[in-house]
Amino acid sequence: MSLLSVQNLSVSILGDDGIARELVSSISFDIAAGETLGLVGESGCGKSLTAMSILDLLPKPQASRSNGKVFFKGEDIGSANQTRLRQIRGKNIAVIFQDPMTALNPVQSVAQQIGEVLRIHFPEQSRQQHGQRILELLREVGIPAPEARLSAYPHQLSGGMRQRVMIAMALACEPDLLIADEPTTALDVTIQSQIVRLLKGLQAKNGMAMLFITHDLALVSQVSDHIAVMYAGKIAEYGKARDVFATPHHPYTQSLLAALPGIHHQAKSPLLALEGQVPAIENMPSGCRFANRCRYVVELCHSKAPIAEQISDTNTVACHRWKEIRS
Amino acid sequence: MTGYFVRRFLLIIPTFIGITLLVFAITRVVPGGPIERMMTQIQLGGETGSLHRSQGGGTLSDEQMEELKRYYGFDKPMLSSYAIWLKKVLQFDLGHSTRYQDPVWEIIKERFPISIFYGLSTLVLTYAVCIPLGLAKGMYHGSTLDSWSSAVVFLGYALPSYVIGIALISLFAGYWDMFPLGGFVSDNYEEFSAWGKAKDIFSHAVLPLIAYLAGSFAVTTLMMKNSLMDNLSADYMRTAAAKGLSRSESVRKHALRNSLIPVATSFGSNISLLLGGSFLIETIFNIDGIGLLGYEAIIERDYPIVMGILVISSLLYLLGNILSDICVALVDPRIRFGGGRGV
Amino acid sequence: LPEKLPSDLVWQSNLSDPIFADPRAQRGGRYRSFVITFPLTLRLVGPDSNGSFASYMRANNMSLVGIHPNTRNPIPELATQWAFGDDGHSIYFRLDPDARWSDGTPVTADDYVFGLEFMRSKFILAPWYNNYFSEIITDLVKYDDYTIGIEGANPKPEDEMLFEYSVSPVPAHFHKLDENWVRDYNWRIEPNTGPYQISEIRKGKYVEFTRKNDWWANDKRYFKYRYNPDHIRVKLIRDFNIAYQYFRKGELDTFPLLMPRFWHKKAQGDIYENGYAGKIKFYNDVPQPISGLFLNEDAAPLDDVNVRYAIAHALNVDKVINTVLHGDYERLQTAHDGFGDYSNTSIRARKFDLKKAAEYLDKAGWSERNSDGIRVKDGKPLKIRITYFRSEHNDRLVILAQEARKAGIDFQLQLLDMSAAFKQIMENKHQAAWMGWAGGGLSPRYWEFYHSDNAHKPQTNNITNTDDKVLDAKIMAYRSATDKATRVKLAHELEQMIHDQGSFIPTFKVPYTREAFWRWIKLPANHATRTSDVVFDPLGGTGGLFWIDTEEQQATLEAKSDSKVLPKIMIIDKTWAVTP
Amino acid sequence: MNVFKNPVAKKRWQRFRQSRRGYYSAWILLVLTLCSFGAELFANNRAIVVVYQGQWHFPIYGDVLSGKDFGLDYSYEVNYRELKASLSEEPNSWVLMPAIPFSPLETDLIAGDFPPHAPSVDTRHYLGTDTSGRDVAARLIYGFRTAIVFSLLLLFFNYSVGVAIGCMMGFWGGAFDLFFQRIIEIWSNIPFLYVIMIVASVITPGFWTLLFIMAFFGWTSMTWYMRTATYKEVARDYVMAARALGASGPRIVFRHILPNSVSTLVTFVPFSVASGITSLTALDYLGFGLPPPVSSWGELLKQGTENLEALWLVGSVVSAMTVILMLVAYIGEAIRDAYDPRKFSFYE
Amino acid sequence: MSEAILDVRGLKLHFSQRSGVFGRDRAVVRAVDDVSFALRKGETLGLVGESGCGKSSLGKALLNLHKPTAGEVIYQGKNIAGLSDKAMREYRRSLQIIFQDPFESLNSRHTVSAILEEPLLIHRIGDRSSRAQRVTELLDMVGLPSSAANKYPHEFSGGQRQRIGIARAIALNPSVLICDEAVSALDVSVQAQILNLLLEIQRELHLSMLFISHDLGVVRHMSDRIAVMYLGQIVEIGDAQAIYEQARHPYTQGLLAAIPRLGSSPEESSQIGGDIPSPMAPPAGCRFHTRCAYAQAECSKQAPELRAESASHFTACHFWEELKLREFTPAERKPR
Ligand SMILES: Nc1ncnc2c1ncn2[C@@H]1O[C@H](COP(=O)(O)OP(=O)(O)OP(=O)(O)O)[C@@H](O)[C@H]1O
Ligand SMILES: Nc1ncnc2c1ncn2[C@@H]1O[C@H](COP(=O)(O)OP(=O)(O)OP(=O)(O)O)[C@@H](O)[C@H]1O
Ligand SMILES: [Mg+2]
Ligand SMILES: [Mg+2]
Repeated sequence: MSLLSVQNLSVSILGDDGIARELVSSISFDIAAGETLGLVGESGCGKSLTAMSILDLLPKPQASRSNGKVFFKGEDIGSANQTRLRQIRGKNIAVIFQDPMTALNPVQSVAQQIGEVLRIHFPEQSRQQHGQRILELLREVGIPAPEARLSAYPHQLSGGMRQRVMIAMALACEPDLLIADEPTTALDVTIQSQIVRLLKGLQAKNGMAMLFITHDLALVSQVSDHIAVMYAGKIAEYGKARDVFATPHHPYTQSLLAALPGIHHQAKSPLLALEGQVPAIENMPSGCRFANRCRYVVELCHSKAPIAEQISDTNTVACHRWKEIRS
Repeated sequence: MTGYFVRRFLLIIPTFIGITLLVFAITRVVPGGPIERMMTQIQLGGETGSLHRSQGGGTLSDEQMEELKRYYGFDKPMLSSYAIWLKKVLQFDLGHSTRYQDPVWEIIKERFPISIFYGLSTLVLTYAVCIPLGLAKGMYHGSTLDSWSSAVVFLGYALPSYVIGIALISLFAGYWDMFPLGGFVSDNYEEFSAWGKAKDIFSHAVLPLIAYLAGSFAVTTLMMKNSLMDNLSADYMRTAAAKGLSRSESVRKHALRNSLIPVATSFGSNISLLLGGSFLIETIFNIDGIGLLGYEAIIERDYPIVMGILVISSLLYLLGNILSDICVALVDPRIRFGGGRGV
Repeated sequence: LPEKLPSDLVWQSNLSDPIFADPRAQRGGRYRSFVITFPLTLRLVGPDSNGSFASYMRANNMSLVGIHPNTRNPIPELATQWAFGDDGHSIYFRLDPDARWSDGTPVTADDYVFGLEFMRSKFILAPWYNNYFSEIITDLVKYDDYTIGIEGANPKPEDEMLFEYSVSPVPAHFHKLDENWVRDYNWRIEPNTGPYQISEIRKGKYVEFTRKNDWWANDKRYFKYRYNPDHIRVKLIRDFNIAYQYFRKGELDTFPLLMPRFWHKKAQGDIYENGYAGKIKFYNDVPQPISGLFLNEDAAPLDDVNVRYAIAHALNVDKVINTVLHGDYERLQTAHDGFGDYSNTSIRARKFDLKKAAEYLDKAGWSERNSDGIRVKDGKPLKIRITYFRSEHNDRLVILAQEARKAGIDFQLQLLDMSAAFKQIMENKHQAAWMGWAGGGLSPRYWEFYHSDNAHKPQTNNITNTDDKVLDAKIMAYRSATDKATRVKLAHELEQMIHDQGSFIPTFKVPYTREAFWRWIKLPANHATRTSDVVFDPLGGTGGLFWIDTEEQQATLEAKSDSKVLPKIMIIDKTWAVTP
Repeated sequence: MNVFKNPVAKKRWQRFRQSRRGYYSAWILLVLTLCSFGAELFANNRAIVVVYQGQWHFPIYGDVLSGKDFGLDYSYEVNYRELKASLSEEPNSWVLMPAIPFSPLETDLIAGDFPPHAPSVDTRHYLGTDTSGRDVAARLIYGFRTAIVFSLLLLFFNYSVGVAIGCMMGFWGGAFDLFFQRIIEIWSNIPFLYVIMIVASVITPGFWTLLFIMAFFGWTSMTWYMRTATYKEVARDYVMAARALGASGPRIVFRHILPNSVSTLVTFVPFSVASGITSLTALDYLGFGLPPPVSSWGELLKQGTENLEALWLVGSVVSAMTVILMLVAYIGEAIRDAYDPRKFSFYE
Repeated sequence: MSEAILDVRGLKLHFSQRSGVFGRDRAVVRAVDDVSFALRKGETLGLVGESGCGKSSLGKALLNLHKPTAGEVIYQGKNIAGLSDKAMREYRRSLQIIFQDPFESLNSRHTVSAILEEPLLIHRIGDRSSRAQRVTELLDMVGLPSSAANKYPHEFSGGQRQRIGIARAIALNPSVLICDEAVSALDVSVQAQILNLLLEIQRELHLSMLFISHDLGVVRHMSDRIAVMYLGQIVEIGDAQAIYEQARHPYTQGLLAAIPRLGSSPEESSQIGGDIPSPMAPPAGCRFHTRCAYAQAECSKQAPELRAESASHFTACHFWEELKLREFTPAERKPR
């Protein structure tokens, strides 16, 4: 049984004109315990919204979950009340936010911020116990000389250290599920690789499940068991990481991979760029959202939105023509 | 840290000299002065209209004029008088009032307690009302509470404080007799018990405080509301929610302190208001405060007092600006007392 | 003055005039009054000794000779007898041996000798006094402990001499004259000769006077039954309107209602209807302040007498009186009013008359009108700048300006603060000044205001810059005349000449005083005296006549809390009204 | 609305309109201001139209017509209200008076009563008269015109000087900045009243003088905001980009920085307008304001507070002030909303 | 290759950092600390390094947008430090920069045509109509429709905005183009478009490029030569091929190894331990020694100089010769 099951999730955003528009529509996926689901897609396609809507951490009143169900360990947390939700947040499901620069409170020390999670979820423990745990966590995420960092404020830490503080905070209660929203995008490669190793290590140790969001394809291929490729608020392709990268079915996945300047590219030779733009939210096409940029577009694509089709036990793709394209 | 402070404090010196020199020069140019005032009183028969027998006197001789000028210190060129004045100030001597004849410092000192009482109460009450109100308005943006409190706060802002004062005193003191008509304490204040004294001060303070406060809520409340609203949508508020904090807790523990930063910025400049006081309100409520003293000194050309108040208020103003910085630094750890780098 | 007291002196006194206090008067109680600004000093001379509080201080110091408030005859105060030297400008006094300073020391001739020295001292920083007591009062001699002689500069009529050539005693044992005197004595309570002495000062709050129980003059003829309240508390209330609220609440005993707005509109309602408080309008007969519009003859076009006349005829003073002044004030007809025989009552001020104004203006060459209806000459509109410093007078001037437009004159109102306005006027930089000079004295003074010696010069009172040789001669004749009849005749002629000069346009006078008072304040049968400026004056030569009825006070307060109606009190006393 | 070519402005306009309270306030204030510019047509003792013996006259915008012009026996300006009464009989002659047939300067005295006169429809003093018998409604209208024009002009002066200096401080920084900071600190400590007194002793302070004096002191507050804004903008890449293209200092300040700091400026506009009105009123109240007989709210307020029993005085001016300032404050709120792209949101 | 068009010698750029209100006490950030290199005509020099190592600062110093603290920038034989205002304007005309942030570097209040016209206006090029024509031309070059001219920057996607930035930079036909992370803010699909565009322009205009990025894959695709920066200094510079295949400096090696590759596992890509030291207090000696797996005692004392391996490959490491001998494998690295 999957740990987290998201079914037909839609998220709407209230525009300036007062009209609510569905930005994320009908997304479904499952994550099993100890497993990692990678969520990729171009910037602004709705990855963060999807992730945040799991715990109802959407900015109100602009964004709201307009449809869909979220089951965590079989419990419908999508319709749980605030009290129940608060019990789950931080303890069972924890989040690492996209931007460590702003996600930490600038006027509270590291120890205060990490300690707060412990205080909420383990009020029965003493201050000392909390203190111990904080140190342990900081050590675990690899912050050198953690004692000295306890009273530091976020601005006194480097980006990498801040991100690790965020991780420590998320791991404080040993959650069953970790939502990691682009935990490394703001960082450079050397720090990134440190963090990725850390997370994988912890996962191996605690059997924690992970929802890992990024737009770095190479990175996601390293960490994930499964991958969901999103385009304009919909899942274009879903499947085992290895399969998706080896044999991408959706034209969007294909063009993403093709655009990477990789080893096999001749230096200074033109890359295979994807022309055109993501449709604006105000005028989402009623058909396939990728249609305007797709090389394989046919009449049908404009008129009818594709639904996810099973291509193997685990993999699905939302394309009318996936079969033809494959060849 | 010290370097910065030394610089800030050193900068006070030229600014202070600039301020006092300029005003000193202005007092030399303003039409009328203590001597003219003296002549007005003699020749127009003062304020009562009854002139003592001296009116036959007519004009004064040049020597007599010189004598008067010497007495009031107008006999020397502006710069050298200024230098003398400044030297005395450096020896903590603000001179003597040309009207009260008393040392300026004594006169000002006498009024300190009252002005500080009102200044401090206004300051404290402003923050005590504005911060929670701004908080509530920010959290329930767009609610009825928000709109109505806006209306009330703006109304207070729109009404001139002296109008409020007169209205209050006519209604609550004159017509309904709920509060005393004015003054800081009753005439027989000394005879009261400690509790009676407190009650007495309170009953005298209610109306003037309302008049003082009515207009001061708008700016701070809105500042508080806006900065809270900025912080409510900040990412770390989402982090707080993700930890499992309830909304009110996260506002209290996270958003509040951050929202206080802009409010703290204005704190220092408010310090100089401690000794401000509106002379109109002081006149209406018969309060012997610095505002009135300053206004009368200006109108009556009591230059030593004008300059004395200027010395104190400008120093407070300049120090207040530095204090603002300190306040901000206290609330915001990102700003440090030198050395490190901010964000 | 002679070395020895002349033996042929005719000593006079006056103990036969009617008394004006009421034997029913009771002593006791505290009278509560107010001032708008707190006194800046308790000194009687020197800087800032002339504020609103000065009258309290002065009234508490007796003169050598007083004036009977009804008969205007001299009456004894500190001197029991007086005599005039035959040189026409000296005068001798016998002092009352009973007179005591408040510290018990007797008042002796030495105090007068010191008084003159004091007034001449540089240390008191009162150059006008210095001048007066050296140029006008030339000598003072002590003949014995209780006899002195004083010499003045010029011969004068006797009655004037009594007041002009008078020196007040100054307690020599109290003062130490040096350059710090002004500051050192700023708040010192000087021993005085009057009925009260300051007993408490709370700076910024109130000053309290307490009656001397064993005051030396308690049983003297003209002081008996007077000065009744045990205490007088003068409270500082900075706003006149708020002060009225104090009165209404019963925290003040009396309140001046001179201003029409107060008399007609404010002083209405329960406390009067139910008789808890009363109102009195008392007509008096005192020199009126010289108030009006002073035209600067040095400032064109006011150098033209026709323009000055035209302005006078364009000034609709009556309209102001009948509107904003509620018909309460009267037209001041001439500069010097209320001086008894000296006043020339035949002169009538120029009336508002657009035809006459037009005639004069045509004569002066201002015959065209521009598109705004303002008269022009050589392309220049007829604009007159009126300098004034009382914003309360806005509404009066506004009406005058409005009306003057009909005559084609454009009044530009320049409101300055007092100091600035006074400086401008004293430096003759004004065009027209709207102001009043305090009235007072026994006879009009012309030299300061109209003699060419004072014209075209800064810091003089000749702000109209009147410069007329004929007038000069007559003023000098008036100054040196000692015979009252001659003086009166000259005064009448001078008054007419000034009227013809047209540079002063008289405006208003108020020949009465109006006040409100709580029921428990009791007045003598004749309410006040002919020369009472104020009915409820607790001190001074015409004051101290009322008393506080403490039982009535109880009763009134009870009635008030029960809302019981008492008989209404409304007194209008025209005993001394000059114009019926 | 396609007045706004700039889509940013368009978006702001939309947001501005969304805050209904501010939007309507803006309209009301605009209408009121425009009306006050035509105040002569609403409150005047001159007639809008006089037809006398078939001849048309428009006295409001022409030369003064004397009584003689209409066959009356006086040569000063004709009283149109009386003229109307007297012409009502005559053929070919009629008079059309404004709604409030009084000029703000005119003292209208009612027999048997002393000013201030209570409001009355019969006398057509709809808000009564002041203590000189001048129509309160007329004075309110003209006073509003003075006040609003005053504060708008003041705003303009303050902003031009304050913005220029603030920008320079922010742009050049360093010694210039330091120097001007001190100047401003010194400036803001000058006793304002003395300067008015000095000026008043030389010339009668009129509208322009006061405006000038107020602007003389008013510019400082703007400099702080502009300085900070400029500092912020100067560090931004688009300014650097302009520099990289070789743009000169003035070009950067005026073409780049200013338009981008406009939101700071605009947010303060309503509050500046409000403070312009209140400070003029306060000056009038203290007697240092516009010379009488100019219609001013401060003078009315002073009369009102001194004659509390004549409630219509204090009532009308205080209501007028409150209404105007509330309108301004609401507009301010709306403008801030419009310029603040961050939308309110929270997490639960 | 042809001769150097831009010669940088000993360039230093130090910022005295003021932190907040109180930070008037200086803390000097040595953003660029003694950097020398030459940019040849027509070549692309890639500049890589961690975030905050001073790449952008170097780019800005070249244009004198930040006045260099020390050192010389010599453009076609002329030292730019002594240029008059006018000459500086001319200089900036031939040296153009594409800014890192496509959202920040365009004035949001100007239309695209105003933005593109501005360089022409500043340098008084052409009349009204010819300028309009040039704007259309530029838009066409960067692949934007001419209808874009009347739109505002925010109406464009990040990639399109970056193109506007490029169009502005090439408007004056510069001879040197500094591309400051022109693509790193974008996702792969847009990134590819921009890279193609830049290559095309370079071919057409034959310009020299300084290509700044921290994405090694992209740099490799674009560059003829590559310089690697660490904490304000160039630690290695050489032909692209040489850098990628025979990286000598441990930092370069670490960087290359940290790049995640499709289909690899995280364990496969190695990592450099530790944190980047503060640029305000860079470590003494070799700046990298705090994180270097091969650091010796000498490294913390003596700062290494750039030494030549070949005529075109320089490395600033005391021990690169030794490192070269040992074939680099992650397994060999001992954790610190
Ligand atoms: N509070 C909000 N108000 C309005 N629009 C929003 C809000 N939050 C997100 N959006 C919009 O929703 C869309 C999806 O946002 P989301 O943050 O989920 O993207 P993302 O896939 O996480 O992108 P990135 O890779 O840049 O993080 C974006 O177009 C964004 O502009
Ligand atoms: N204007 C400035 N004032 C002070 N410090 C600055 C300034 N600009 C940059 N710095 C500092 O200089 C150092 C180098 O910054 P720079 O922007 O050159 O780095 P970068 O290599 O471009 O980084 P990134 O890859 O993140 O763009 C950083 O520590 C930065 O904080
Ligand atoms: Mg995201
Ligand atoms: Mg950079």
